[in-house]
Amino acid sequence: GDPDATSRGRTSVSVQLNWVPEPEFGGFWQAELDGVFADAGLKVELIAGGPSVPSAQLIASGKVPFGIVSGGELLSINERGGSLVALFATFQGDPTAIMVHEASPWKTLEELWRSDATVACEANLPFVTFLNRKYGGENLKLVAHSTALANFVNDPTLAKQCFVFAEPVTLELQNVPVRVFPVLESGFNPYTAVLVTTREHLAANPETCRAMVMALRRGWDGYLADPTKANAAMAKLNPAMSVEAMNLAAKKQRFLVEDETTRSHAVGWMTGERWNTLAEQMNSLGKLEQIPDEIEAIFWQPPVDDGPMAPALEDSATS
Amino acid sequence: MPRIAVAAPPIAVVAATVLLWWLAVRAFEIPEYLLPTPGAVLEAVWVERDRLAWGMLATAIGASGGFAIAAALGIAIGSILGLSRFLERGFYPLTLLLQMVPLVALAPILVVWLGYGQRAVIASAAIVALFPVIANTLGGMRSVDRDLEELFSLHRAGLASRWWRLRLPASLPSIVTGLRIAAGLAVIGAIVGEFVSAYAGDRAPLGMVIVSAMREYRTDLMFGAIGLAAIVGFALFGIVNFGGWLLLRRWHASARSSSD
Amino acid sequence: MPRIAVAAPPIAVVAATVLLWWLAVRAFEIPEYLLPTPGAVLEAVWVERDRLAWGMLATAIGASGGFAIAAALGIAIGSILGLSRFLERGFYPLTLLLQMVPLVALAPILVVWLGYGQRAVIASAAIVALFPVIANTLGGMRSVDRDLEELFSLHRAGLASRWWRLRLPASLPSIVTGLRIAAGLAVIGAIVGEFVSAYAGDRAPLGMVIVSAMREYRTDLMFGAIGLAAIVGFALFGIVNFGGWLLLRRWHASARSSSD
Amino acid sequence: MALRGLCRTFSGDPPVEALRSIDIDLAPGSFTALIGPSGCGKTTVLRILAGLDEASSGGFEFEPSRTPRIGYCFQEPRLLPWRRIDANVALPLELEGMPREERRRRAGSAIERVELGGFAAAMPATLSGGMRMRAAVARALVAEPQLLLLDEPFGALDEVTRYRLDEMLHDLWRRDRFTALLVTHSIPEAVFLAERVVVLSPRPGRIIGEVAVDLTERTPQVRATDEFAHLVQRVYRLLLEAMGDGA
Amino acid sequence: MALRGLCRTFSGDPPVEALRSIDIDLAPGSFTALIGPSGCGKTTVLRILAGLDEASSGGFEFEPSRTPRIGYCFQEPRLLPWRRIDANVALPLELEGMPREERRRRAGSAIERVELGGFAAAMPATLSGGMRMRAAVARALVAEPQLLLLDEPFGALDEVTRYRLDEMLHDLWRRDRFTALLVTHSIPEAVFLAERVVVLSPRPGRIIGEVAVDLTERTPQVRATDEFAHLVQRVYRLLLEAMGDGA
Ligand SMILES: Nc1ncnc2c1ncn2[C@@H]1O[C@H](COP(=O)(O)OP(=O)(O)OP(=O)(O)O)[C@@H](O)[C@H]1O
Ligand SMILES: Nc1ncnc2c1ncn2[C@@H]1O[C@H](COP(=O)(O)OP(=O)(O)OP(=O)(O)O)[C@@H](O)[C@H]1O
Ligand SMILES: [Mg+2]
Ligand SMILES: [Mg+2]
Repeated sequence: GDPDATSRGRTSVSVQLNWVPEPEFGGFWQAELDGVFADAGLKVELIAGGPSVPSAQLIASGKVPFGIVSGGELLSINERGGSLVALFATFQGDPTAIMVHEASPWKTLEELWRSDATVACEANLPFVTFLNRKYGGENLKLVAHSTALANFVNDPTLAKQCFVFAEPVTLELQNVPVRVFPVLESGFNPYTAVLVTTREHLAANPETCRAMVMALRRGWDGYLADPTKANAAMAKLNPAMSVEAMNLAAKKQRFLVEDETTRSHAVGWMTGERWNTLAEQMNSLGKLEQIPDEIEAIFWQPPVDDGPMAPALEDSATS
Repeated sequence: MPRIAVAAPPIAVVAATVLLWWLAVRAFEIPEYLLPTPGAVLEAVWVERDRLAWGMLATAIGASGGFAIAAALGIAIGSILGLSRFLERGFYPLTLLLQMVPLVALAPILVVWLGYGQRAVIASAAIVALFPVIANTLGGMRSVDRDLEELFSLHRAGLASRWWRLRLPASLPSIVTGLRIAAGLAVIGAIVGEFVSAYAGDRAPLGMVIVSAMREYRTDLMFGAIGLAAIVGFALFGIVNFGGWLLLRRWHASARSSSD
Repeated sequence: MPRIAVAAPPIAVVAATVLLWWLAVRAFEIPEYLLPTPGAVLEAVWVERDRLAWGMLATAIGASGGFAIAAALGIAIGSILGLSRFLERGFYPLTLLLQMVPLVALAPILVVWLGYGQRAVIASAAIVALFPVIANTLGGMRSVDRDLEELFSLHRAGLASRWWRLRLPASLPSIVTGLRIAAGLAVIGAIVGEFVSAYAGDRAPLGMVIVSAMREYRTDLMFGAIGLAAIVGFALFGIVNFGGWLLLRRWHASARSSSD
Repeated sequence: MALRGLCRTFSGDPPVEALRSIDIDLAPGSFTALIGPSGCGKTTVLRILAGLDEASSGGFEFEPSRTPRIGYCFQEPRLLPWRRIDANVALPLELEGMPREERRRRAGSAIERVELGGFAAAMPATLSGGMRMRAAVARALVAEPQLLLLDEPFGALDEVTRYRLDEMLHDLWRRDRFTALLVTHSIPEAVFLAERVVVLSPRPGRIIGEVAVDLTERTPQVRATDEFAHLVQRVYRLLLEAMGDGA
Repeated sequence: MALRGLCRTFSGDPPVEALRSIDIDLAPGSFTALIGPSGCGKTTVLRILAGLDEASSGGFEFEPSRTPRIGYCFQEPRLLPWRRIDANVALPLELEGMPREERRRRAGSAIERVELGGFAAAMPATLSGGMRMRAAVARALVAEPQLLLLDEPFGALDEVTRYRLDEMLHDLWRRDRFTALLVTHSIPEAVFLAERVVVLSPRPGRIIGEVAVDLTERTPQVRATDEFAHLVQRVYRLLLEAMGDGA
């Protein structure tokens, strides 16, 4: 860290996360701990979210300058009066998955989806409609999805929506063997955990946005190299998740964060092609009325070799 | 009072509210993902009418089932606690506990016991609506005129007779208030119960419609579904009011059609 | 009655409940992920005591703030609706509506207006707790002895004087019942408000602890947090009871230390 | 102030005709007693005079002056159960906005007057029936009303106390000369206090007759005089007659 | 049945000593009247006899037989406001488990007896004060009690109706020979009805004296006899004396 960062005056910004502190936000904590945010002239406040926290609306309405939403959410909310711009996509591969008990008969997602199983998931989410389109799913019984794991553990025939690095890890540590079917294998792979801001904020504070993205990239690089420091910090803030669980989760999510794209560009790198695919898929699923004309307009990212991070003081103050 | 005068005030107030809502959306340019216009809500309800009608039916069953259970159990428990200060002190806090446990936390247990679907929804509606009935029944029982109690003591009336002939009728005004509260709570209890324990699909209850509309930022559909759920609540509320009026109009001040 | 006799029944019942709980977990071999043992819950609370203490403080502030607002607003609104049947018919349903809109649906508007953290939590606690206070205040106002109203008419008492000297004291027993209900609802409203607007940091309120514990499969911690929230509710409930007793003991049947 | 052709029928099934064509003049400073069988409409007359009920037809004429300050002692005590006796008695003063000290003084002397000294701080529920009723009388007197309406104020008192309070009331009336209308079931009380006794028939109440009381002096001793006994007898006969043709 | 050395002090601040060392014998089939100043503890005696209150010291001795069936007419009507008059009157029968038809018949005749015929279907709130009180008397009489406790039952009635109901009560007592204890403020009523009039002192209530009433006949005409007037006078003097030394 930089001891007299505050005396030099840093731009205060806050980030609305969409869940409580856990490895999916590792880059943020790493950037904070390594002083990367400070170097970038940022004073970042991370605000935890939860299953019912209206993160997307808060960001879209300008209450917070930055936040985490999913790609699908970004497209939906923009169609209803929002103007969100994606800056950084944490996951190249969507961590959304369906888990079943190890002892259950289903060996693939397709098998499961064609069966008459009971699946606890957020019905009507694009991926569910996508799977229905692809595999039928007429016999499937969809039931309410809640954050609680108890029902899944108790019912060996239940399947449940999850994040590959979250619930399965928890269950593994509790010796409940599960099988996990990542949804992306079906061909539906939206950006998840996308850092966004509003178009207005981006236009008024391009330097702050740039500094934020650059810092986050470095944060993630550091976290991928060694997550233990950040995990320890996050575990302090999240009484329900142990450091071991965080370390395990960090390991599991790694292959979703890194791929050829990130290796050739940077962590969090997005392509217009991927956004376009998502928009088209959502449109054909009836979740989006029109595909945005200019797909580039919904995401913005500074080039990889954009020089050293510059202090963001010339931007109008944001908080 | 002519019938029109009974219906006019709520209709006028509802109309004024809708107008204010519409004006607010226009004036403050509230984006659709926060608050839709009344027109958009109506349109969404019309477009999705089939699905919403089924949803409303399911939610109505859940809410009224839960309401009925809460009413019966609440009056029974309140009456029993009213028998002695000892019972009251011991068990009243326990019944309060039930109200303070978030449904999401109870849901797994409910689902394990009752399975997904209507039964768990009815149970959660009942749990949420129970305490006000207990509290108001107990409040009523505790306020029974001591002089009338003496009349019954004098004739050595048994507990059951005293309850049926004295305490229950004397507590009715208070119980009706409790049931009014329970009517609204049963609806919200059913909706929240549906969030955590209902079946999705074509005939999904309104709670499911609300969550999925919420996830898609379809505020128009969401508020439409909430409005329909509220209609269920108003119907229950109306039934309570009418029943209370029938039982109380001949003798109690609260049911008189006052001079104003 | 000696002080010990007041405290004994609830303690006995709580002890019996905990014992039953423990026995049930043993006897039916209820797995921990559904229902932990009392011991496990206590241990989790002890291990996380620092964080939970801060969480409890935050939740207590949210719940009591919401409770205070609901109490003040509810008594005011109930009293105003009590002025005329016309107002009652027009606005009573509207106040009911507030109770029937799920908080998650209101959350975006609430949080966007009020910002993060405590203010939105207080608002949601108030919204959830408001209606029972209104309903019971109105019920009390409607039940004021007509004969006493006449006494005040005779002396041409103004509205304010009549309210302060007649209607409010006469409605107190009913209002206290409403506040009892509001005490529990304010806690659940605060918890749900925290689900919706939780603010980060190591001083996370209990609602956040509950949410993350749920996904992390820590039922022990979850029930511990719920228990602590319930203690906040009991404290509010106790304050209401004590206040009600102070105000009513000299004249109302409900506050007498009865013969049993 | 006067009532002219007052009728009152309570709607209901069947409707109850309580009063039929009542005419009463209440000259300022006069003391009138109203006597009649139970349920004949005496209370209803008082309520209409106080503006608490409305005539079905006919009605009343005021002097062109402002409406008078009324003291009303209802047939039941009607005390506020949450107030001590002194606060109950002081209520009319409180509603007038009188300062606390003055209020306390006056309430105290009204309480003394009805022989409730020592119970100023008691709650209504701890008093006997007769004591509660006396507190209600004190409340009716405390504000020095111009029109005093008393509905069987001393019905729950023993004869000795009753006589004493009758005398107290008479002295007060002599001093302040308020207009008074007293409903009572005690004919000697009516004769002792009133200048005029009006007798009503059974329901529907009509005026059967009046007895003018022209006692020169109203000391306790007057009760033992023949003149007094004679007046009591006249009222009693009128009442008997009324009940004879009504029942 | 008898009361021996009955004392009753109500706790409070200050405590109120209501009764001091009361002895009363209630022989089976006797009719006793209790007279005393307002607030002297008459109601308290009745409540203790009925088991609604407890003596602070002393107490009462029953005949070794079973506790009697009590009819109690409270000082206020105490009707259940949600019941019609007939259902209110029938309440004691209902609590005894009597079949509906029989109940209705008996309640009807009790209502007739207190001259409330025509108001059987009325709600209590629509009756006048005297009518409500009469309904309460009907309720006390309806179950043919063995011990009848009456607390100023006719205080709210006009004299003519009151005389008629006195006679009704006397006839009933002559017929059924229940044990009766009557609290009244009307000395003529006490003398007309009771075999013995007990006079209490002001609070704390002590027995000041008793007057045995040995009228041979109790027709309406007896009220006009000298013997009657003499008895009334004796009770009145006792009462005056009581109040003289108490107040
Ligand atoms: N609110 C009411 N509704 C219907 N009837 C009523 C109402 N109030 C009074 N009555 C009827 O009007 C008649 C006269 O009642 P009121 O109270 O004036 O009698 P009263 O002369 O005061 O009798 P009492 O001496 O018994 O008090 C009664 O028959 C009663 O039943
Ligand atoms: N519950 C109570 N608490 C305290 N004091 C009481 C209570 N009940 C009665 N008293 C007191 O006891 C005394 C006697 O009361 P009681 O009602 O027996 O009088 P009473 O002879 O019936 O008078 P009245 O003729 O006015 O009805 C009164 O001074 C009263 O203040
Ligand atoms: Mg009357
Ligand atoms: Mg008495």
